[in-house]
Amino acid sequence: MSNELENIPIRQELEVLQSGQKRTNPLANVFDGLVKFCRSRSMFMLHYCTGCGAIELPPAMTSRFDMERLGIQPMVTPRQADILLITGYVSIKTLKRIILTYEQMGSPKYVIGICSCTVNGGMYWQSYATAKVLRDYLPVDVYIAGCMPRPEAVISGLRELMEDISSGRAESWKKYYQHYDYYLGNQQKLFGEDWQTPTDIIAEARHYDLMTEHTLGEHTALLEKHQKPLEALEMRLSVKDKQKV
Amino acid sequence: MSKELNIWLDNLLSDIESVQFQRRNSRRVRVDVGSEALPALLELLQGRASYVHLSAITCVDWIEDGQFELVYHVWSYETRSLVSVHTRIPRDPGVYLSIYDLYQPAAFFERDIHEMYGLYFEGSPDMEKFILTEWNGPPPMRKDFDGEAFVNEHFHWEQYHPQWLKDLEEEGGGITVRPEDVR
Amino acid sequence: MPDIPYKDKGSILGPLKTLGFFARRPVTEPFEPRPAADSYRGFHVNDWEKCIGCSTCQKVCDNAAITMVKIPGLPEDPVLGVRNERPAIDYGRCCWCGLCVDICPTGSISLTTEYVHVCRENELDSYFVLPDPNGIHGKHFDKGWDKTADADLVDLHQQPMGEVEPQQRDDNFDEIVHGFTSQQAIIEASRCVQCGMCHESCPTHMNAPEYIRAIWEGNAEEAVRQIYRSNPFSHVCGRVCTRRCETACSIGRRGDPVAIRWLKRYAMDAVSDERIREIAAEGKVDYISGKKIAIIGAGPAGLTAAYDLVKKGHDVTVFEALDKPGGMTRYGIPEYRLPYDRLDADVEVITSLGVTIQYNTRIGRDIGMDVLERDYDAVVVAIGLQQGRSTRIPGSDHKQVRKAVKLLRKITQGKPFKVPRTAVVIGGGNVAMDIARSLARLQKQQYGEVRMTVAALEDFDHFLADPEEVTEAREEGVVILDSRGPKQCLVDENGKLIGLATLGVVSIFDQDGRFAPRYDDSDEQVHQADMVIESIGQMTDVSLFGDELTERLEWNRGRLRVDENGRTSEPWLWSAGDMVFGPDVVHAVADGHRVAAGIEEYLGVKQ
Amino acid sequence: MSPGELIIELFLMPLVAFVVGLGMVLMYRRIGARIQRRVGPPFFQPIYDIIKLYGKHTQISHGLIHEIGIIMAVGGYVAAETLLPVPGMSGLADKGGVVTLAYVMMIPSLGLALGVGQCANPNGSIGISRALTAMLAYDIPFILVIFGAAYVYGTTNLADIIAIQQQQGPGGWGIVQMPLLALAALLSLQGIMGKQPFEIYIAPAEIATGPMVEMSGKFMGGLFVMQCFQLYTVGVLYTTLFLGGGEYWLTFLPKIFSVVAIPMMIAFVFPRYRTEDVIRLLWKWPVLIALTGLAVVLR
Amino acid sequence: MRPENYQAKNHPPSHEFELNFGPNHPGIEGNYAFKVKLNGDTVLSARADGGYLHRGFEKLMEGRLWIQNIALVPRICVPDPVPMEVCYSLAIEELGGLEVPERAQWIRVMQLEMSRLAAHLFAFGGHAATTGMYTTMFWGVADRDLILDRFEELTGGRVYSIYNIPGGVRREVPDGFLERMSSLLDYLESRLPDYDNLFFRNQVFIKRARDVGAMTQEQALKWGVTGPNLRATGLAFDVRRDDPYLVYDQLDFEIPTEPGGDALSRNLVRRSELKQSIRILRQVIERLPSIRGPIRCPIPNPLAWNVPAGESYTRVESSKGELAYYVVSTGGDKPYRVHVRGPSSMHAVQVLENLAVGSRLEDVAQIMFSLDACPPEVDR
Repeated sequence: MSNELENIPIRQELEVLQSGQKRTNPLANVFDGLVKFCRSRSMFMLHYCTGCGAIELPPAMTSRFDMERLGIQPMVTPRQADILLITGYVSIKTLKRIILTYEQMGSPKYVIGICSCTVNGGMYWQSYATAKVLRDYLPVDVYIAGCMPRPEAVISGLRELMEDISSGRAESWKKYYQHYDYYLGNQQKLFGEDWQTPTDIIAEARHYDLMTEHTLGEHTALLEKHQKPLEALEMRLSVKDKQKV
Repeated sequence: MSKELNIWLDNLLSDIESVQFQRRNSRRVRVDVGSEALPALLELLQGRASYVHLSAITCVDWIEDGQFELVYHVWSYETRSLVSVHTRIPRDPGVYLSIYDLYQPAAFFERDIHEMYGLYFEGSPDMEKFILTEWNGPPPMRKDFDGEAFVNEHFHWEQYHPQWLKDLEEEGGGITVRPEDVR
Repeated sequence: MPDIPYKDKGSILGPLKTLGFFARRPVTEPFEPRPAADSYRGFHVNDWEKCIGCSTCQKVCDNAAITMVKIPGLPEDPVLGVRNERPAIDYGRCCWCGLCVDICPTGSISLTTEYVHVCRENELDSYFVLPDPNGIHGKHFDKGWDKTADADLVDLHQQPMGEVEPQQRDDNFDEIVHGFTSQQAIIEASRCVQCGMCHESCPTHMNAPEYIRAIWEGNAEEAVRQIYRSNPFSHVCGRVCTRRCETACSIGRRGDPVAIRWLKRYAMDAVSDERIREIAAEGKVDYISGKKIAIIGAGPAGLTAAYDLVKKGHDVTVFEALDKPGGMTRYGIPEYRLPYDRLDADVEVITSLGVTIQYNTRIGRDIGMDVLERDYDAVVVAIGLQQGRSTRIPGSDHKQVRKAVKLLRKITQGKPFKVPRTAVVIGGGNVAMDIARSLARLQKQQYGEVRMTVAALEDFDHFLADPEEVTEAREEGVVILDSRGPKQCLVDENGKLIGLATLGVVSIFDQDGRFAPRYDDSDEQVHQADMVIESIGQMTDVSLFGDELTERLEWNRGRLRVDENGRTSEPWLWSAGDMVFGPDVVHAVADGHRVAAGIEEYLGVKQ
Repeated sequence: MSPGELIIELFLMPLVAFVVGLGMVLMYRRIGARIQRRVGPPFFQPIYDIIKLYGKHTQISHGLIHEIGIIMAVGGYVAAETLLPVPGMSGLADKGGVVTLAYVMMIPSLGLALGVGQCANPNGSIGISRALTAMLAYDIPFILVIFGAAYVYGTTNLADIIAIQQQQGPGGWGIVQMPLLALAALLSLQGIMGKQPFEIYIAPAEIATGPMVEMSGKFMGGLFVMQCFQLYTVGVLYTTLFLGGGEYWLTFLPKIFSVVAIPMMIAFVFPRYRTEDVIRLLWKWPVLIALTGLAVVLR
Repeated sequence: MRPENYQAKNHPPSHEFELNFGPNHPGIEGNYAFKVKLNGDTVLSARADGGYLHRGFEKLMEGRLWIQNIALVPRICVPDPVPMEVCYSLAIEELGGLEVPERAQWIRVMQLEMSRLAAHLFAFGGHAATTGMYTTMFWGVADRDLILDRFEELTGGRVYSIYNIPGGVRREVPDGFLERMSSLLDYLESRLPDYDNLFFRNQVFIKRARDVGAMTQEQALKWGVTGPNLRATGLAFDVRRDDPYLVYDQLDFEIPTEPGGDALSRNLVRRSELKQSIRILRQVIERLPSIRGPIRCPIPNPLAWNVPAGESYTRVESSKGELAYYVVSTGGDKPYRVHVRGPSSMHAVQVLENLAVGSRLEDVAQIMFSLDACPPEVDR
């Protein structure tokens, strides 16, 4: 953890900034509507148990509550997934992987914060090992309350998300690009200033025309300063015979 | 069964000095032993008395005494009893001998104690971090590490300000006692 | 145990049997959330009528999820132990363990069967909820996890207090109550949930939660230290306090309150008198201010003021008309309730700090007020209520119609008087009980039998005396009659008092709440008596002021008018204790502190 | 057939195949749901998935070869559809033949191999090597079956094969004529479709869906489309060879759906074999059956 | 858009390469990581990496009151939380000298066995899923859910029941609960043949799981294996019988063993234990109505409860193996030290690493699931 942590930022409400242009072609609007509808009806969920709330996902997925009725399927890699369920507390070690995973998911992507722990630390608020307020690090679309929420609550949350997607409200993934500096800053505060991920968010923001004045800032400058040729995330695993004396 | 237990414990006492034992019930025995005699005692327990299963190694930080207490819980499948061997070692420099050559499960426990307490075990096969690989702070389970203070220093909390609270504040009410205040 | 035939080599086609499920109905539940089980732990509701804002839920919450919020408009009454605060719950912390429900002293908080709450990122404020009876979304859901007797974590029963059996106690003045053993005290102290209601309701705001905690921790000295922060009459208060705290105690909402008085007594008894003196002396300034203060009356109010002022380095002299200190605590309270050596111990603490008490010095007779005004920087009058009120019924001027206060004083002083064979006490307060029980003891000693009657105006539902006093008095053979209004004292032709006639009470107060008893004339009883004792209240004797000062002072319905600091209209004169505020020890102590603080402020200004 | 008609057919046949394939995907998921005692996805779920995947904002490409690989994978099947005669349309069936079809059906796997190789994900590489090994395994019995069928019908032309069977009525269907070969074909069908127990190459629990591991957006959508085509192709091929092909859509559709339903049902009640077990099994039983069948027909 | 700004690594010309399992991987139980070095399909070396679920439980518990920790402990093992509560409560009861009423002991046994049933259904469901047999998982989890319904009814919580507190249990058994439990047991029993047909007698599965991750009894003892995994090597050891707690010594049950020591045997042991748990539950249902009395002994006010100084080591047989709590009290209102010996701390690290070496890539996930290793127990 870096020493810069003294100036913890006061949380600001981040807004999705809409680009001014509106599509005028009615056909395009119909097409957009169709895509949105299909997005809402076909959500691939990343199969990642980040915390204990994940124990209620198997019931929600399987026969008793059958998420597939809503078109939700588990997917095993971030590339294929649309929704990321943060099921409960995130230890700092896991949070790094969650951010990697999130950045690798193809947008539009949605994050669901399940359980108390994703909101305000939950019952592990005293723990040195868990991150407390998830939305500092990632934009979250929907929160589901509970410790842990029952499968029915999870499904209610997912249906809420479906409504948001089809009505075009669930756009917080854009925030990650538009306010990247803020999120990166919080990540750097937790992980140290040399924190970096393989995904080049700034380039993606440029590519998808999501750059705003909040995308770049002091934290991204820090990122560029520390940027080094990327390899796969180091797992700090050495072969067993290499022992410390 | 407990009779046999008596016999070998008596034998044991003759072998090692500085052993105190205390029977709590028919299946639990507490043995206190000096740190230098512990490996020998465990070897005897394993070799002579069939205590082949190392259930756990616990470390307790007695910071006021400047000591770590190590408790080795060994179980015998034959006599169906559990012996807890207690020993104390100085907190500083915090180095002790591994019992990996006697009990292989010790590897995990010793590794765990090493990262949680910073107590180094000589001869343990693997003293690398396992859980706290991405943690730079002090060994967190030590009593002198104040987890709550650390959290308050490094994290901030959700600042709720819902409408009902705003209304109450207008009327002169509002938050009086925060949970942090009563801890 | 091959109880299952899975080991025999099944056919490769065996699993195809499963295809039969194709024809079966799915087990899938419908989308709508099912109703949860009867004791489900869902979102909170809180019955605001029952909730007293004691914040016990906040203390038991392991997740620091509960915040107390002040809600203007809700009742707030420290005396009744009600705060206008209610718990608000952070669902970003809560883990729905239900400990708050199990420990709630009032049983107001409970969990419902509602469990779905979904919100978006910008609506996250909805995670911070002030539970009211309507639930998080205002929809009705059945209660889930609720208080049950099994789950209750509050210990509703006090530790039993050992007492001397009635047969052993009814003929002597030995102390009745044994006091807690240390183990009992720790268990009793552990019942406390540290809500602080007692602190707020106590007239002198004793740090009861702190000293109870200290007792629970086994640290009686710390308890004494906490006690002496606000009450130098702790031996006394540990025995005869009116216990406003226990009325307010949140545990008492559904069960017995914590025995705060007995705990205080335990702490005081557990520490030696020398050590108490040392503890009490802590915080005394090490300089002498040079200010002189006179206090008239060595009762609790006066001595408390003396204690506070002497600790500030002032030179304090207390003038006492009688030959022993304590005032009403000595002369009004029988020894079986408050042994004199304990009272002496309390006074000794104060005198050991440097307070001088001049006994047998009656102001107005031995020394004039003008002398005090001249010689001292400030004067406190704390003379209490030393005269009994009279019923003024016909025959009450008979010499065998006595005042309870005077009679009690006589008993204490050991002055001889003829113990009546039969006696009737008029009144239903604690003083009535005191005199009745004292006389009963004397009767037992002298005649071997008790013939005491108490005729109280109030009925038993509104009785003024403590219930245990009533019970104990009955155990000792005192007959207590309720709803009896005195009509007249009957005197025979020889001028000898033969009894008291009483009437049944219809009502005590009129519509405006003024004292105006109405009697049922048809319901008349005559109680035989050699002596009738009036115990219907006391008043003060203000003759010490002298005419000139009495003229100068401002009065309010016969009482001295004082400001919020207890200062009279004369800048150098303060008044404290029963003579300005209602009659009990702890109020007097509180008053003493108040006056001392006022004097301290005044002296500071004067400098 | 005029060139114009041909072009329309060439356009229509893959389209029909796609639509029918979507139905098959739905059927697959519904069968699974039913056996697993649940309701299953809504009717239009397969098309929702595909539209969603094509509608993703982020389209991550791992390079030209990656894209070509997916185009090959889908294109291979599109080409295969034009070689498969269906009621009313025969497309290129006259010109091609069952052997060409067998070759064309390998293209998707190879294309996938190319594309996945570009992704540089070890899971993908392992997956694709497993897929190619599995292809080796199921292609042996499959080729034997094709060989036998061609021998029996005396032609490799699919249109002719259909004609021959339809002339003789249900008694002349391949399944009656050469039941052993039909059985062997059914077993290798399981392999071609890549369903349990021959599903090791995607094995999520081991290699995180293998070839699909780096696929996202339209590439994943391509694979979903490919799956539709694949199911359709194997269904139609089997129907053509052994079930008398299609006379009318009304009889043809039930036939192809029931053909693919069999492997689908089996898929949900078996775990997956290891790669070497796949080879051992597919080279043992289907090949033995196919050889026996071959011996019978050759006799 | 190109993916990441990474350069494809040039691997040295070798058959050896490294592959990460997890933390985000369906072949991993929970959130755990595992790195294997492969030569072709064979695992050369394996290395577990934990800590993704680390919350510092033992530290947290030192900062909370004795009773507050009952809400915390079930979180240590998510699939099988009840043994955690019971074991922690037993430890405090031993320290505080509390006598648990008999009725509470029987209710605890009931919960423990319910939890074992649920955990085993989950465990072999998960194992089946690693071999591609999703139907078993769908069934297993759905049937487990029926047990969770009963938990909800009994305890007010589906997964984290927080129902045991030191001194007993928190609520009386609801009316009609035992009847409903009994019919659930009938249902589960009737489902067992279905599971046999689908899974345990499935020749493909048997072929897949036989000799996978096999260990001998000597190895198992040397590595500190416990629970069903130890019983699968032929040693009939069960804490419930050999170090009895609660009222297990009054119950009639058997300890199933299997000789193989491989993934198949471990699953078969679990399958047999289902039967035994049902048997125990039937006995409890029969006996419980006749055992009357309180369900909790009086405990002090939780806010001011000083547990007498001392230490206790209590063991419970969880569905994963030997679970133990070592609790030290210095006479304060909070524990001085709590050490959780999760059964998986052996299985998920050492045993898994040892068994993985020499196995095949496709079996690594199977080994982990067949050991029923539960990462939160390791990370704590």
